[in-house]
Amino acid sequence: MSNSDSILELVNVSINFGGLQAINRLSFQVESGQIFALIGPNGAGKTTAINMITGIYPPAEGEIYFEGQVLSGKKPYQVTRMGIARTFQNIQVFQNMTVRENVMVGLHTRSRSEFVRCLLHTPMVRKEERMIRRRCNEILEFMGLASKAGLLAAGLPYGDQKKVEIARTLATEPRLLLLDEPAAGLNLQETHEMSHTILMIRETGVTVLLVAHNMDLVMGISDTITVLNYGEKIADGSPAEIQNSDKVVAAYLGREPW
Amino acid sequence: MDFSQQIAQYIITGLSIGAIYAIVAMGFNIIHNATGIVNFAQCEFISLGGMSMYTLVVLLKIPILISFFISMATVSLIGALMERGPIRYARSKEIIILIFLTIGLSGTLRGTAQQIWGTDNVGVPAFSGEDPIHLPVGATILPQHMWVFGITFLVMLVLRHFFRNTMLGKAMRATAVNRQAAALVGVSVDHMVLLSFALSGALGAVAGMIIAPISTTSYDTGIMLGLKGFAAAILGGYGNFAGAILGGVILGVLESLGAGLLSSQYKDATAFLVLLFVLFLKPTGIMGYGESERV
Amino acid sequence: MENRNGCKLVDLPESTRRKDRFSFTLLVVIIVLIPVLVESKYYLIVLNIIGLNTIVVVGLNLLIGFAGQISLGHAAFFGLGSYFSGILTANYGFPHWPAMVVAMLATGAIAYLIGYPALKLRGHYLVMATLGFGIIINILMGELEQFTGGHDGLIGIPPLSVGGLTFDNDLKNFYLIWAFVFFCMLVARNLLDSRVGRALRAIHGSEVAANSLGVNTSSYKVKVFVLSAMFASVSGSLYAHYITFISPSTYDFYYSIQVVTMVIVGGMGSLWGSLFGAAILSFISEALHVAKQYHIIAYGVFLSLILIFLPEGVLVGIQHFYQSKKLQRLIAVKTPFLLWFNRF
Amino acid sequence: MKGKALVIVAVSLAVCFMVGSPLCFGAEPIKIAGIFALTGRAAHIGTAQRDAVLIAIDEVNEQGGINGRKLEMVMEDTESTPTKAVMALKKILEAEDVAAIIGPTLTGTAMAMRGFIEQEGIPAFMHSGGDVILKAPLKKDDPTSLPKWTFKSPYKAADAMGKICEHMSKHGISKIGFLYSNEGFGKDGLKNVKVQAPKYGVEVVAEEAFEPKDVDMTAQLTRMNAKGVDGIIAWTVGPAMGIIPKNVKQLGIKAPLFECHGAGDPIFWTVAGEAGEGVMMPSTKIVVADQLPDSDPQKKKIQAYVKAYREKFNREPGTMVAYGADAAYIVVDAIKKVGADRAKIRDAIENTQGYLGISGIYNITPEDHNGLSMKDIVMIKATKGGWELMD
Repeated sequence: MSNSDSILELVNVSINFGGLQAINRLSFQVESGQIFALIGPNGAGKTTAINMITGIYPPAEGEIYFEGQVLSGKKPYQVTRMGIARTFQNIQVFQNMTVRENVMVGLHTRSRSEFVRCLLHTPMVRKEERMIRRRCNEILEFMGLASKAGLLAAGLPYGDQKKVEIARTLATEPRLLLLDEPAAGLNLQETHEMSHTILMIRETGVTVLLVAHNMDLVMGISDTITVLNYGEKIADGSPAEIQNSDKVVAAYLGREPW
Repeated sequence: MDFSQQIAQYIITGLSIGAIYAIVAMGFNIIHNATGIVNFAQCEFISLGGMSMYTLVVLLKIPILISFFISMATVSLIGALMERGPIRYARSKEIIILIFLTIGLSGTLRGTAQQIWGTDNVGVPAFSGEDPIHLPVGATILPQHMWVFGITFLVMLVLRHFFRNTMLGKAMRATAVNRQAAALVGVSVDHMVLLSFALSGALGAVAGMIIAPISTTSYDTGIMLGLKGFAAAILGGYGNFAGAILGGVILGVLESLGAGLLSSQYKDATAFLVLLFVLFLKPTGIMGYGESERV
Repeated sequence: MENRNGCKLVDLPESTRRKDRFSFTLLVVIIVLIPVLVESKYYLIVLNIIGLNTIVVVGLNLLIGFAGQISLGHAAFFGLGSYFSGILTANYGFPHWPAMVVAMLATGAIAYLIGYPALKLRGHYLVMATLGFGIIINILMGELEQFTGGHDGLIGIPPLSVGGLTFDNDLKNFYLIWAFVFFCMLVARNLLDSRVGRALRAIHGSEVAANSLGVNTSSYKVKVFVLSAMFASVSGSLYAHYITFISPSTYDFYYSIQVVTMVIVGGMGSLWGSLFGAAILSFISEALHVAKQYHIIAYGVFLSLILIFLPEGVLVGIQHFYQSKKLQRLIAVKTPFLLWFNRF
Repeated sequence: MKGKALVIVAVSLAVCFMVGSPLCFGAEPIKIAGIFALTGRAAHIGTAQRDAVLIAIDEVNEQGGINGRKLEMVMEDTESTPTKAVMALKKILEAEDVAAIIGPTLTGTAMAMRGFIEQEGIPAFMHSGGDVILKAPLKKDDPTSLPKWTFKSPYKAADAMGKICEHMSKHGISKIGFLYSNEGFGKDGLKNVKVQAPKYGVEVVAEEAFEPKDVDMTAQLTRMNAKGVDGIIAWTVGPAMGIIPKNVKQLGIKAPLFECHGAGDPIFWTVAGEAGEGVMMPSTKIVVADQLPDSDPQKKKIQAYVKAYREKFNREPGTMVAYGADAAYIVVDAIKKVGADRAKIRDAIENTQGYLGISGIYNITPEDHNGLSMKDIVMIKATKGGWELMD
């Protein structure tokens, strides 16, 4: 069923909330190693699509495949363990923890010790703790957060909180990273840094699916773009193709082109 | 007495207890809607209502009708003072802290009531005689039960009108849904919270006063009623007024039927067990809406 | 139920482990020294009750303060520990240590059965479900007379013993109970300082984000609920063997409320706060008896004042107070006491 | 910041209070511990008993004390919970040199304290209702290990129940319903009725329970009535003793209503109101003192006590008061005889014979640490806001 080059494939996926058709028969494929962008006006169903992929909402119909395996029906933590990680549109940093600890939670899937072992602090736990701390430091270094590692996440500026979220997802060692509005609320300088970060992440071999509103960011770094409106796909193609699509302009401006 | 008459009696009994639970539940709901907390001092409002009715009617010989309104006003003043003082000055607005603050305040009120009135249970005369009324279904009921039904129903109508049709009521609902947005459109959130405490104080007092002639009253009568009222509010869907009525009635009838048909020793256990099962099947109560988490 | 202020203490990077070791050593020193200083059986029983409450509160804090889930039914688990231990030893002549383990496992199993559906509930609904469960268990303690002795209580529970040493007075029980306190706190600290502990705190911070980072949140919530029930059960067993008589009124919902109050007063999410919360409230409720008939009012006022002015918990609250610049200017010289205090 | 300082001051004050033990002056008084449920669910009984004991002690002190030594009561509150009761006990034993203990109020608290009292070896006169305090062995495997130091003043519930059943069989009542509050006292009654009723040819056809704080018992009564009972016994001392007569009246139940030996109390009328008319109960003689025949040896003593109680508290004493008073008087009497030595006091109490108490004539023996019998109980009927002596 699934294409061997594509890391993620949606086939005729639909979902509705109390009669409102949020996503209608959506299909697309994300090629491995790409930066793939999902764009569209407010309420187009972009975040809903991400929520379905990550298992927060099960799709009403249709199938989702990740590396050839069926995703639909899996719980979020299972999806993550398969190699997909995500960030959130409304920041969901653990406010009650430090930056380092936030990232350490991300390493949860990379360690095994369960309740009883942790209670007794067995040698295995200690060994894992050392591994977690080492990995954590590497990631903090990579994201440029090393100097802020000991600070409480709640006190960080918005841009840094976004970085913490991304660092945390990288810790799960995903093969596919879903970024929900990574540039929302960032200023020009920060947006620029964010593009750089995303490109760097792609360099490490991670496929990136980007949901965004901000055209500058998307057009600058995406390989492929899919445009949603009212839960349906209205266009896809390269950034250049999308920029020239009448339908897309119409969707964003809300009227027929003249 | 044949079986159908027994059943009728169980249901009538259940309804009359349920009406009390319902009115208590509405008191819980009002404060929940304005602040998101569970106000455990609601239990004390019930006791205070009953005891102040006793003081006015039995000790000071003031007519029942006048006493009723004086008690209501007094307890709602206590509710308002509670909000103006401790609740407002609490440094943390975290829900769990405020809930336990109300537990602390409730202890203070209960201790004070014990010092004022002593520990004995006292009776309060019924509003209109004690001659039982025989219903056509074969059940009997006291005139005071009719007052309980009537007043609960009236309270429901008044609250319904207040929240639907008056500006103030609408402002309170707006506060409940979204504080910031309500403040932005000019609703004084402060006043709404104050009002909700005063209103629930009045409701607690009403519950305490109408049940006192049936159950007698003391400085700590409110604890059990309050607990059941809270259970009724949760069962119906916390914050929902129709749910409070439904929850109260279901709980009351369950207890009564449980005692009459199953086992009177386990009647409370049965009621709570049913409550648990309802929650496990419908985690937001019978009429509650899901609190969806925005991601 | 965010924890905004109490978070400072829960951070346990490498350096705090050393401070922690210091605190644990200090605890041992205090435990060993107290009986030398305190001879009164009354003060010993107060300290023993504080110890028993601490065990329950530490377990409960794992649930409330760290995982952010509330339970108003812990009196039931405390009681189940007492009753399982009591019934097995007094009625069936079971050896007491194995009985205690059986009690712990059985309580854990019951906690799992109730926790599995209950922890799907949120906020006040979870409060009500646990409250209702506690009441049901309390009713059963009174009704299942052939096992529990009903409302007359269960008599003749033997004291615990090790080898030839029987824990049959306040002093011996002091060492026993506080050894358990020490062990329970150590174990709780271990848990918090591990991937599981971080996952629990993550659930408190944002359940959906924790889930999306690979934490099986629903399973963890149930597991920590079971764990905290087991803590309560151990404490309940120790109580039964210490007082040697148990009856249902000890395990009513007032006790559930009391232990949650201790968690909050001590500071949600603060391990050492649990000890302080249990100690302060158990002690104050006794000390206020000097106010004669007004002690209930005094306790209510005391509790309200703490919650109004020190919502982050007494330990953290006082710590903040001592660390505040204003005060440091005021004292100018850091006293040894301050130095000691800051080590927590 | 100010707030925090306030709290710290409050805490330190509390600690100071705690450390500074009560200051005592004067020639060494003899101390007696009074442990009552002054707060919590049994506060209404505990406070009445405290008052009763205070009168007895004041009386002795007004007469110049015992051998020139005044009596002093050291009071503690059990908060109606077993754990707190044990703590209160240890606190008193530790801080004061008390000769004897009076109290506690509730059976549950008494059971929790019992073991420690026996261990310590201090005479304790309790006024809790449950017979189990005296009957239950201290060691599970040794049925003869009955308490040595523990006594109790209220009638054995068995005797009170026997009295009711005797009355019923005399008046041709044979099928009864038993309604009890679902806690220690009520359950104790249930056990007793099952033993006593058959002795008098009375059959219990319905057993129903209610929770102590319930506000309505019509469901239980309806079910009971449907079984065709011709008599009802209600066993409770809470507010329910007023609610039940109201419910009986509401349902138009014709079967006569009997209540327990705690109901003969002025509270009965304040909670039951007019509906209380005609309810019967076993009682101590205290509530019908004036109706007793002059030949009754207790009459004068009871009348004197009632007068003292009225003067001091400006209200009518009830049955609970009598129990509290008797415990105090017997202990005081023993001290008068043998001084403040604990073991001697215990022996003196155990040898109390023919003691004219308010609840009855106490004949305490090593086998019977209560000493009252069915003869001391009278049946009374609630009539016109007061009590009428029956039979």
